[in-house]
Amino acid sequence: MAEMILKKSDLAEFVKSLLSDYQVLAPVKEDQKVNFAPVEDGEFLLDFQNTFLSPKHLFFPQSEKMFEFSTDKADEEAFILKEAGNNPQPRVVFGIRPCDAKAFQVLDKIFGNDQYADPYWFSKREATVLIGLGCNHPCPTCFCTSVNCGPFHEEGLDVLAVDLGDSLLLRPLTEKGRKVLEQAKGLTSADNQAGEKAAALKAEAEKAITRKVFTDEIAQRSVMELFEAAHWDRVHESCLNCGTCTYVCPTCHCFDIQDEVAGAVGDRVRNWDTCMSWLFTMHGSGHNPRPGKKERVRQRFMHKFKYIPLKRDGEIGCVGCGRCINLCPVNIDVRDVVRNMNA
Amino acid sequence: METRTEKIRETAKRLLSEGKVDVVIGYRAGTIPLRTAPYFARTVEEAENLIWNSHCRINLANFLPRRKDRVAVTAKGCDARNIVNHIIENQITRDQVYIIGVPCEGMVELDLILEKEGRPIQEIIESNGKLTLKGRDFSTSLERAEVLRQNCLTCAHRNPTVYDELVVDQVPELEGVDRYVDLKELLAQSDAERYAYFQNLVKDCIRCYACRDACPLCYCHVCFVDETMPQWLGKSIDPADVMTYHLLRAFHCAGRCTDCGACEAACPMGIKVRQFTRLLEKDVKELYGYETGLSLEARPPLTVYRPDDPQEFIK
Amino acid sequence: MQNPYKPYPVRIDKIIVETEDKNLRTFRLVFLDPEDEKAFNYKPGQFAELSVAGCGEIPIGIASSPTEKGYLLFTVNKVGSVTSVLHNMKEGDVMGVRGPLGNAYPLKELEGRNVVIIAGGFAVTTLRSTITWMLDPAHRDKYGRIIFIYGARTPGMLLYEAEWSAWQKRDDIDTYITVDREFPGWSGMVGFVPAVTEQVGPNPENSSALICGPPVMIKFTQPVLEKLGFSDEQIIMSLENRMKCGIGICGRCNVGPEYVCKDGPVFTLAQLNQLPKEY
Amino acid sequence: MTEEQRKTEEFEPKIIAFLCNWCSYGAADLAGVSRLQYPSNIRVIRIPCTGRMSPKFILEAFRRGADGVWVSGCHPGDCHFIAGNYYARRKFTLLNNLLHSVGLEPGRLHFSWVSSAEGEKFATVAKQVIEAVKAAGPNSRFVKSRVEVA
Repeated sequence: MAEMILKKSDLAEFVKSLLSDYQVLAPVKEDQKVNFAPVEDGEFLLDFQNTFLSPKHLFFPQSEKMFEFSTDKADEEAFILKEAGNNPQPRVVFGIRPCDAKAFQVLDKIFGNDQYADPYWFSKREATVLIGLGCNHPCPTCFCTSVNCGPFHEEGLDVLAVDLGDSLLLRPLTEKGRKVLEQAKGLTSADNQAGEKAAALKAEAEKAITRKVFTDEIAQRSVMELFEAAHWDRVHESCLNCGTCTYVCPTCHCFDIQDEVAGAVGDRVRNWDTCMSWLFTMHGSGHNPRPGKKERVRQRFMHKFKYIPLKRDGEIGCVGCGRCINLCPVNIDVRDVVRNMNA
Repeated sequence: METRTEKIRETAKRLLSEGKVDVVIGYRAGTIPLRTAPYFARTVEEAENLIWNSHCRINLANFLPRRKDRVAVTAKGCDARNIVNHIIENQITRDQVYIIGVPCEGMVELDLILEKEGRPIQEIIESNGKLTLKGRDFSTSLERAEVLRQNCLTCAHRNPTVYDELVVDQVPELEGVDRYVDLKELLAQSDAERYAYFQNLVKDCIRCYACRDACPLCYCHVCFVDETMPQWLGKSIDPADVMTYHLLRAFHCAGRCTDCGACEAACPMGIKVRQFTRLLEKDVKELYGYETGLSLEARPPLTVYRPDDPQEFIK
Repeated sequence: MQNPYKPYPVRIDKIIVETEDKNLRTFRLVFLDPEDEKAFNYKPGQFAELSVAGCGEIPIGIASSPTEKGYLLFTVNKVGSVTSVLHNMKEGDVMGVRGPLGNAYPLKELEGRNVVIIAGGFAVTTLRSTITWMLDPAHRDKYGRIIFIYGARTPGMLLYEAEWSAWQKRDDIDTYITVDREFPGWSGMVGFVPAVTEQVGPNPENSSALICGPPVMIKFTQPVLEKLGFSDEQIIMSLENRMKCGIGICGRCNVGPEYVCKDGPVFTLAQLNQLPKEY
Repeated sequence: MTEEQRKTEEFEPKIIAFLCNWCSYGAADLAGVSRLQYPSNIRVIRIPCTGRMSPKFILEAFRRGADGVWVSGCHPGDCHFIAGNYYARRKFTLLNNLLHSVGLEPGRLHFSWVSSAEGEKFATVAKQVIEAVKAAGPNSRFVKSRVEVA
């Protein structure tokens, strides 16, 4: 299937034609924040910077039920964990930014390793079709082009949409994406001109990202050399060790598993967790392998820029979305940290 | 603001070169507009990076507990009050800390500016009470006074209460401000309305604990949220657990809070978490006549009592 | 899709109080479904998540050997919230076991070599599994000399007395059991594990050492082994870190790029030298 | 049982009473020995002094489903530890105001001073507390129900 054109005036028709088989999510502004919400027509945003929170919660909710159980001793099956039902409905997510889609691709390699696959992550991934929206105007905090990504990056997406003004160019990238476009109404074939215009927008957007960081030296150096570098003694000084950067990050994926009991029923729930927390690594014995702010701050950056690339075919655990830069209460700028690591 | 920056650098350089302190804790310019970062200047050269502007929202007293070195801190009225509170609570000694007092005319509210100006801001210039915001293809300006933080608009102690030196002359204190006018309206509502108000207030909470971590009062080695035996609250984003967290956090600040607003400044979700602490701050002032950090001699209200303290609610 | 987070239901068949302070108990667990036992195909050195519904999970080394059929053994120290609940459970209660998890001691690579096994305190659990496996008639002749050095603070704190007293009577394993100081009624060796190791003086030639114990024991035993001529590749250790998922995803047990739960817990000293000391 | 069913049937609340060992706990005993009648909705937790009360205990009781909480200690001036109840009184005042400000229904949280000689007062206050909690109905605001997540 070739590239297609969707007129913005036909967006509602496009969305409606998918509703029979899919739930459709798109960026919507609520309480000053743009986030994904279910839509049933064309009433959503195409002109936004990025969603406030990373969309990782679409596949990895902040709190997610894994199992349920009875704690009633009279129940024959008491204390035996039962699957809580993991049958996500098919979804189309429209307007996801390429950096966030790239993050899903990185996380695919983490939730699925050489031995295990996380069923909660992959069942939702498989049931979801991602229609990305290229960034014509990247934000001042974007640095995707420095970390194997870019404003029109296609990895992780099923379809890439490019905003051409009055219309969108839709480029199918996977079988899943083609299937959705075949079902959708309101599309016409794209001509060469549209493709050229998209290419020009891409070049312009890439040019607009002026702040580059480099990771070539990090790739060369050994774990211990990076780990023992002197700059870590200063980075953590201002850090509050709150979890903001990890919770808004599209690739941060650490979680905790907790049992919650209410009366005679209980649930095993997994929740986002953060390596910034003192409790995160705390042993039952009282020993803590990462006892201070320095160790915890270093872990986060080392994990993203050294450990993940080392173990996952060079993928960097950061996609340059800039959310942590915008939301860190004490302005710890990941670009500066990486510059120090690479120096 | 320029004068303050100059004077802070001057003072910091003098203190460092004379060996009076090991480190000067102040702010450096943010890497993006509208932000600053806490900065630890250890040399005369590093002191050149210190600045002062309208975005010094984080409370630097937060970095004092458990320090062993001698420190100088740039302190607004609220920061100074928190330093006093730390001294009273034996978190640092008076001799150890050199307070560089910075009389303050309020800090601006980041969320409010971002709300007023929806487009990405690439540069900000501040002069004569005006903020000029520049973006990709625009330039607008805002009055500083229009975008001050709510706690700054009702601030009762803009001048440091205790200090070793002031970088500029004292500024006039605000007069005739009712700090609690909105709370009084809220408290006049029914319990169901108040319940709905506070539930709605924290509905976006992601439990990152930035409000706790930005708060100078939260220096416990093990916070109640991290206690496991017993576990006082669940870790999911369940409404009951979220509310329990906010109530206990606020209660732990009772009689200690200066309403510095660091908690709100740190909250990534823009939750007005001060609404909880202000309820207690108001009660402490009205019932026990205490305001935190005004003097080194006053005892905190929960460490003392009067035989005739109010007790109408007790049967 | 197979759910790696789902525990197999098991019944507590027997609880053995191991030590005089009663804080160490061995739980003998039996699978409710015999099919699950077949699926739970483990090797010495691996661990499992013990799952107590309503309380949570804890990673515990498997103390039984695959050669012991019909049950699993776990020796649990009472320290945190889950272990405290576990210690209050009764025989017949139902709980869960998730695993086996982690790599194992490199028993295949150790074939044809002498094996020195050094344990301190309750870290002996997976080494009990290892020794039982190696002493099994089907495996014993694959290995050379086996030396077992095991120490605890007091005689009452030594685990698995029945096992090691039986090994002491055998001539295909040299067993040295030691306690920190003299105790009435104790006629065995006295002294810390590093000193005893030096005294025993195992020959490094064609040998590997498996060490598991508290950090302070490891800290002082390591130089003794180096002095005896053991290289970093010959010293094999088992780490522990706080864990949740146990399958290399949740990010909690990372030591540098390695997940202790999936890539470990067993590492050679040579490997550990390349990693941050975050364990 | 659904919330609706709970409301329509005669509502028997669960009330957690934190009683000071040196006074109200004795008063409960005395009330029992004196055969004073009061309904059985109260579950007693003995505490060494009201000064030991933490707001965590009260919130935890509500979170785990208590419909009411009652804290009772020694009259001001009579504290076994001289001033524990004076300090506690300030904490209770602030906590009581805070919880009511954020929407705790009136009649759910109670405080009292009952000495060990006041068996009769204990029974009277117990009845008052139970009545008030019954009037407030089942606790739904600060209780943790089955976890509401994805």
